Amino acid sequence: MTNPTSVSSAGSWLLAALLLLPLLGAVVVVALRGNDGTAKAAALGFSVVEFVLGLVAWFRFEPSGARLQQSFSFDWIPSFGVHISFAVDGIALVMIAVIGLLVPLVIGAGWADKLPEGRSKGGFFALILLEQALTVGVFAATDVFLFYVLFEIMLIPMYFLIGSYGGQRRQYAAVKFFLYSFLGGLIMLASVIGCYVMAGNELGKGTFDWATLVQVVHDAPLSTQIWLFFGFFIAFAVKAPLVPLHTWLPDATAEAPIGVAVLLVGILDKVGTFGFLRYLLPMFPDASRKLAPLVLVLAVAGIIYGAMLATGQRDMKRFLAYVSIAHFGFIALGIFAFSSQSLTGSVTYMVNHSIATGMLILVVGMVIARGGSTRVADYGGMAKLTPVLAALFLIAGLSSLSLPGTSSFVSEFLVLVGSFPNAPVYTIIGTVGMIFAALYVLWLYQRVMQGPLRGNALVGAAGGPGTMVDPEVGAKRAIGDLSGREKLVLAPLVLLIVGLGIFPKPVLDIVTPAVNATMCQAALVDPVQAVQSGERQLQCR
Amino acid sequence: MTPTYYLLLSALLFTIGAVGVLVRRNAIVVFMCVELMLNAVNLSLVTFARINGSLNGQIMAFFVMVVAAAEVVVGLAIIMSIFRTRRTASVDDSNLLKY
Amino acid sequence: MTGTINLAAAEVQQASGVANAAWLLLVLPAFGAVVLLLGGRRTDKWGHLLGIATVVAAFVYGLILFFSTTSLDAAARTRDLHLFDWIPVNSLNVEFGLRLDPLSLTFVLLITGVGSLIHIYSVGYMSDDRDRRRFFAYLNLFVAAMLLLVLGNGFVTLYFGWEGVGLASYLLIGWYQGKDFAATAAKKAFLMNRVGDVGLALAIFLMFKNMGSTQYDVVFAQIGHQSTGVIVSIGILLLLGACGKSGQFPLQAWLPDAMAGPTPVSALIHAATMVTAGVYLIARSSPLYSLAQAADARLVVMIIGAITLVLGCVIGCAYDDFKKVLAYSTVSQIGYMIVAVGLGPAGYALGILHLLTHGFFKAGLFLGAGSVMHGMNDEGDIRRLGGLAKKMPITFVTWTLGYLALIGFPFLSGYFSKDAIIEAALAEGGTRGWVFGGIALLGAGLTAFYMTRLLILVFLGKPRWENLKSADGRAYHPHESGPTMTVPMIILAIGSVAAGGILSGMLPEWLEPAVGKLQEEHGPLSATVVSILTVVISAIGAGIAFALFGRGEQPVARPERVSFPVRAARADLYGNHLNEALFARPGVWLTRFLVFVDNRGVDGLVNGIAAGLGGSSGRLRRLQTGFVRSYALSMLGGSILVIAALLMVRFA
Amino acid sequence: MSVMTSVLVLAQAQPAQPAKIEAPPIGAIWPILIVLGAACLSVLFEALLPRHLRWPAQVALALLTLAAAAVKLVTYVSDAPAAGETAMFGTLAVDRPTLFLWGTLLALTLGAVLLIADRSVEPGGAFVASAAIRPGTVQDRAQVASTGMQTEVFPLTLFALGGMMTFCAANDLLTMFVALEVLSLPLYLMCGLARRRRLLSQESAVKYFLLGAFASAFFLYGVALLYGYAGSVRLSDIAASAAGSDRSDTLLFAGMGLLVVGLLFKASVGPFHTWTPDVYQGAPTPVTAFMAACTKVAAFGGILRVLQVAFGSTQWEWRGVLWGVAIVSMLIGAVLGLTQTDVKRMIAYSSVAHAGFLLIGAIALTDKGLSGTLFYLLTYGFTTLAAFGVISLVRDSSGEATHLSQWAGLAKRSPLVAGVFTFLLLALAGIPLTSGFVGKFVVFQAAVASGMAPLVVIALIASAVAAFFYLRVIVLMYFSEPAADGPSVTVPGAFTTAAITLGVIVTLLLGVAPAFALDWAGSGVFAIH
Repeated sequence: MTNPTSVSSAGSWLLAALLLLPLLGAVVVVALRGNDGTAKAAALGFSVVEFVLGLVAWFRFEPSGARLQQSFSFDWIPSFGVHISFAVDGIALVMIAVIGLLVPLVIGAGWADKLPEGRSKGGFFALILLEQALTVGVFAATDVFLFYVLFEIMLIPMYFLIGSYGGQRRQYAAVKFFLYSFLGGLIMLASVIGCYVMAGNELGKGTFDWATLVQVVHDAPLSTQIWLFFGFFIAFAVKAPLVPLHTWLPDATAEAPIGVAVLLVGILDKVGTFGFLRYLLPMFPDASRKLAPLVLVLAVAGIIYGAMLATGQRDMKRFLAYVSIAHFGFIALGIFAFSSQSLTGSVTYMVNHSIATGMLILVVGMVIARGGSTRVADYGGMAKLTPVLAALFLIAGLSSLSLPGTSSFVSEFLVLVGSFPNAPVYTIIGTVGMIFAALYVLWLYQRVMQGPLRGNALVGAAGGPGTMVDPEVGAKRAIGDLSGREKLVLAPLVLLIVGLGIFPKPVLDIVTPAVNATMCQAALVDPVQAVQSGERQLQCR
Repeated sequence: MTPTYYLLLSALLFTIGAVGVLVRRNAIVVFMCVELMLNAVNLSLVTFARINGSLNGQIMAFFVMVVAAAEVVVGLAIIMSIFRTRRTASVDDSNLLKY
Repeated sequence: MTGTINLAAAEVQQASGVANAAWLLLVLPAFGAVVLLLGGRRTDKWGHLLGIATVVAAFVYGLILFFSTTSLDAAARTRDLHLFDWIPVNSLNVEFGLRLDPLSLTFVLLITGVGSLIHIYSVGYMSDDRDRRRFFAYLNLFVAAMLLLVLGNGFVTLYFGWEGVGLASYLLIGWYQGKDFAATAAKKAFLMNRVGDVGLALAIFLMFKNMGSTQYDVVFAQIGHQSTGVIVSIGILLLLGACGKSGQFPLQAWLPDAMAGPTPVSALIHAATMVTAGVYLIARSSPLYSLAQAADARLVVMIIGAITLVLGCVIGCAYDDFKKVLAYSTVSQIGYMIVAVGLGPAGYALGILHLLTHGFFKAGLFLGAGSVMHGMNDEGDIRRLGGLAKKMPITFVTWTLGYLALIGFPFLSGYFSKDAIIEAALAEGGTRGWVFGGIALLGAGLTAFYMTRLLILVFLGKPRWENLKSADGRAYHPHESGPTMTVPMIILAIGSVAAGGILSGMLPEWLEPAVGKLQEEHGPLSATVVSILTVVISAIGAGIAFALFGRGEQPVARPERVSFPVRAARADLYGNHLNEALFARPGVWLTRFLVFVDNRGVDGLVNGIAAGLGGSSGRLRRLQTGFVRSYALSMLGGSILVIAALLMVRFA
Repeated sequence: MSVMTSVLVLAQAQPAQPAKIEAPPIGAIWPILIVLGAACLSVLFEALLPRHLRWPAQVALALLTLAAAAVKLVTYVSDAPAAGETAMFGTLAVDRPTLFLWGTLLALTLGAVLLIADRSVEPGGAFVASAAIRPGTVQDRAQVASTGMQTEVFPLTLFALGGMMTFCAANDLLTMFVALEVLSLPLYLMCGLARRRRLLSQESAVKYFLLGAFASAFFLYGVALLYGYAGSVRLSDIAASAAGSDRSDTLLFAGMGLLVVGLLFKASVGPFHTWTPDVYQGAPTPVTAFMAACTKVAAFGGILRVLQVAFGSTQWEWRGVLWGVAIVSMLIGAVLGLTQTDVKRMIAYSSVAHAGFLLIGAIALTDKGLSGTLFYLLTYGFTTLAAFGVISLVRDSSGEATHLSQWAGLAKRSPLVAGVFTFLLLALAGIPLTSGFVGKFVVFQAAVASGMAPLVVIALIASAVAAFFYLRVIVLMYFSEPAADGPSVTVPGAFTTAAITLGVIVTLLLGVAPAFALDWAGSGVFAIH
């Protein structure tokens, strides 16, 4: 079976290209920002090529091969043992692929958005490409120092994306987002330093190499582990976000432009849960086990709390944020329930949440673009005017409530079925969360899409009360259904939602070996062993 | 009479100087209080030289005097310029820079 | 008892021959749905035909499969068709496979058969709707999901279909989405189903935890080795799932509201097929429920069934809405089935038998109701109908046949299936037998009462509609429906008449590989006595109805000054009030409270810290007074502190 | 040349046999000699050259001096003994940290001199034409419009630099005291030389002077007490006595306390920071830049040496107290910075917070702590220098527009300046890929390694709080609409451009590729003789 620390550098050029291409793209797009059209085309071009590269990386990845593949490394700060080293395992790879998928869609979705006065499309897309490069780096970094650096750096483009291109309260939201994450990151820095110092004491020379640190730190005494655990945990819990460290997300999501909200929820936040898997479990196995109940409480609290608050929101974008908080509760539940099923479920949840919630956000953005308001109360009966939009809204919503047949079901099922043996009570509460999920999704769908026409924009478009025209015909003329571009943006997501719902094996095959390796590193054993035969059994070398 | 009394006297003078800096308003007087503190130190230095039986302390006292003199030059120049501007030497009147 | 079951579970063959193409059953209707949904308006012209064609094709294939199976040995009739590994993660392997056995094939025929008829019926019924194509897409989607539900070879594939039919049901209940009540009813149906789904999901988790698999073959092979606690828990959780889908107490409230959908939907989904999925689930899990350790779970099943049975009857007596009366009738008939399958080996086949006959006559009744409403400007208030027998003769005849079948008129379908259940319940023996048998008998009487009331108020008596106008101001011009609607009704009526007699003999034996041998036990009363008793009680019920409603004029307006039982029944026996008071309102309050906590508490804390820092900063900066002497003071103070601390550390 | 003489006299007092005096080896201290010599020459320039020649001559002399000193430094470094050596009879220790600090000071002073010399941003330079002119008078208004400037600022700068270099090399407390005064007195004067807002400038000079003198007295009293304790003011002797002396420890700790207070004052560590905001705000911006960057370097150079060399053996007694001081400083800097409305004042409070961070490194008392603090000083110096350089560019009709509200929407007016300032602010906040992050990292790393993890956590929280006020400026510049009559951004001349570029490049370089500088900073430890 996989050796948790084995590394293969075949195909490292691919990873290097994945990292550098968006960076190059950002530079080119900034250079072209004088002309909106060229800048947009360039941004889209770069992001599409990046996506293709991501696919190539996916297909060149050998699930049964080394844990870390396509690796490359060179010295950065030799006196501190800092390297610039990147590699991917199955978990990182799927996340990088998701980034590659979402960015072109976000660019496509933002194609015709009106930006605040004085801001250029080029700058907007360049920042998005920059953010892409940094997030790819975060997932691929195998040097903890490098990871930290990228973890903090990636706040900056996002800060500007929210602050420069966001809504009314964008300043507040941007600063809140930044400070929250930055504080979390700084606390993590303390732990990073702690690990480094431990390695220095143990090995004679400090190192930041992830695999080495795992070896060094995971035998540390429990009390030390707990302190170090908390440093990382708080950073990741802010990013994920877990209740009660979540309050930046609704503000940030509400104020961010739609595409940025997709990146924020779909990619940036995943770094937190990715960190749980990549750093907390392997490096602090004892502390993870000890503190699992705490995390589980926060996780299920998030599931219920996020869901209830989602139903209580009046603003659609805030609604989306709370929905995500509930979903992140599931991811955290799966990770800290310590079975290979639940862990695999969490990883696929990360992927599927990006796809499903990403789509939901994009769709809501299209609704908002038509109704001109983010308030739920300003909508009603849109399905009559925009049936295609309504259908896609429903698909995204159903995926969000994890209907079987959508990809989210596979992950939610895995999380819950895998969590149940180790954490039955938490799982039961989490399962009850399914009801809430249905409640908030269908509530929003009903308010926005069903019932009679409501809201100033829609009724106004219909010509207002008392006009001779059939109000629906009038409104239909004023508020069009999805354009070809919008359909093109959503189509890949729908395909993936359904495709991975029916046939998730390609993702599972890539993720499971990495999860198994993580389980081995954390010295975790599956609570349910195979009944049919031993071949599916988890074996650590 | 042990040297300790000189040390106590020096401490007392230093304290008087310090308190003077705190309670006096006139910049010149404040500055004189600082000089008093320096000279209190000189007394200590000399006393310690005596106690230690080496000359170093006394030599140092000379250094201090020289430095104090240099300080006076700079200090009076600054106080002078502000006095010319404000027609007062009260340090409390200079509080444009605050918070 | 367990021996035969485990034997059945162990003897799963790999499907071969014609059965290899069983995936067609899923793909055909799904293909139709996808084409119709993606095709958009381009498919308007021929969309309904495609919908019908795919379902009929599935039916034909189902028939071929059925006959190819009957040609096999009884032992070889249980077959698995592995399609692909769906969710394989280490020790968990959720297969995507089909279980082809007598039970699932029976359902395949029911679903595709009734489904085909209702598709055909819908062509006429929905002819005025410009979105008819989409309606067919949804129906196809439903058929596909329902087939997956019954064909899946594991609990997760079943769950897939389970939620899939829920989705189709949601879409179709909310068909008239411009109307708030339809949207709300759809949402309510989905939510209450989700409550049940949680039970099903938890049962699946328990299976994985204890048996390491969720596939039927493994689970049924292992279930005998589990502790009683596990078995009873799984049994009750599965029942919770069944309650949700089948509208059983306490999750019955959504089904009557679901009548907001178009009538063919009510017939297909909310009468004949989907709502009986709970019965299927329990019959499918017969290896579990048949265990001796599962006796408590079976008892709970029966109690739930019995409560629902009575509940449905009682409320059915009070409603004035044509379809809602039928809906509550469905609720109560499913109660019968649940009671039957709760009996264990003595009842699985009977439950399925009643399910099938009910599928025929209830679908027929709904289609009849649809036909009436179609001809009456969608009027559903039976107090505004009356005397329609002459205007709609075919509808009247077919409906009446269905009615007779339902109330158990001798030698029609219901007579065979319902009597058998009552008899089996009585045969349970002891007090339990008397209680459940008694309730079942009482239910038969009530059923006869409310159905007769319906018959009288709709088809007989005076045409009260003559002097009325419908809500949109049109006068009523009742007329018989076209052939696309009447033909299915006729076929279903034939089924209602004959199905019971034909099936009651063959079905138990045919189902044996799936649910075990039907154990006929003899209770305190002989079969003949029970039959006579049932018929008599039903006749009494019908007679009372005639006595009350058959004579004299019926008021068009609903009498408001009525006795408490009627008021309670009209209020759904306060089921909705209970839900409202226990869940909805506290939920709303809790949500508001949490929103407040989140804004003021959690976020307030964050902003409070920020404000606190800012405030203290604003106050502390005042210490920077600008007076040089105060600076000196702070320096002196700091120095004293530092020195004092140093000395304290040194000398303390 | 007072330092030289003092050193000689003191040295004569020490040896038992005065007959053996030889000419002191001066190879190691050429940089100091060059700087101080040039300072004297510069005074002569002031006296002898005609007014119109002074500015070019002074600028050329200052730049040449710095270049020559740097060349001497570099040539010396290449063959300097690794363990360091002492010069001037042991009064100056020229060891690796000293050389690093000298290099840092020379480079920072280069930047400062460029800012001081600039005459394009403010026509005629940032300095008053003649310090004798009274503010508010007709002459004052005339001098604002004139192009002349008080070129005495150049010799003053060089003297201050000489004092700083001596200060960080000083191996005994008397040398240190004299160096302290040599670096301080010119700075007091320079603060009062602003061309505009002269009242504020003079006020800052008075405050700085009075408080500085007050602090010097503390320092000196500490020296006296330590002399009483150890019988010597040489750092190594004090260390030896602390290890085994029969004198009362009261003398040791009281002396140390007073000494340290004097040093902390110079380093603007809270609660001895009170002068910092007022002086930073009031002083001419180039001087503020010089003061913020170089004084901090020199002061912490002294603190490091005193703590490590003289008090290393007693660290368990005093370390806790300095923990407290560091915490107070970080919190004061971070919290009070939140509500500042003046950019320069805000950076002043930032410097108080940074002083707290630096103190953490200084009390780590390990090689890592030493090298980390040295590196931090390097990074902080350049970032601050560049930041004040940028501040000097944003002006309206009445001079520099330092009120934060005037910075709103700056990014629209001048994206480049806003971008550069944003970068510098991020560096001050310690965002990765800037030198500020690497500096914090190495310091905190050393602190954790020497068991100060809780202090590091507090420091990190303080960094997060401080990040808020940096962000606030970024928010203002980027996300706010510019005021209609807001300030304009002056296109800087070559000097200021060069200074800012220097600071920005170093900030970036040390953030991205800090390896070489870290190696320098860690190449050796204090020489203890």
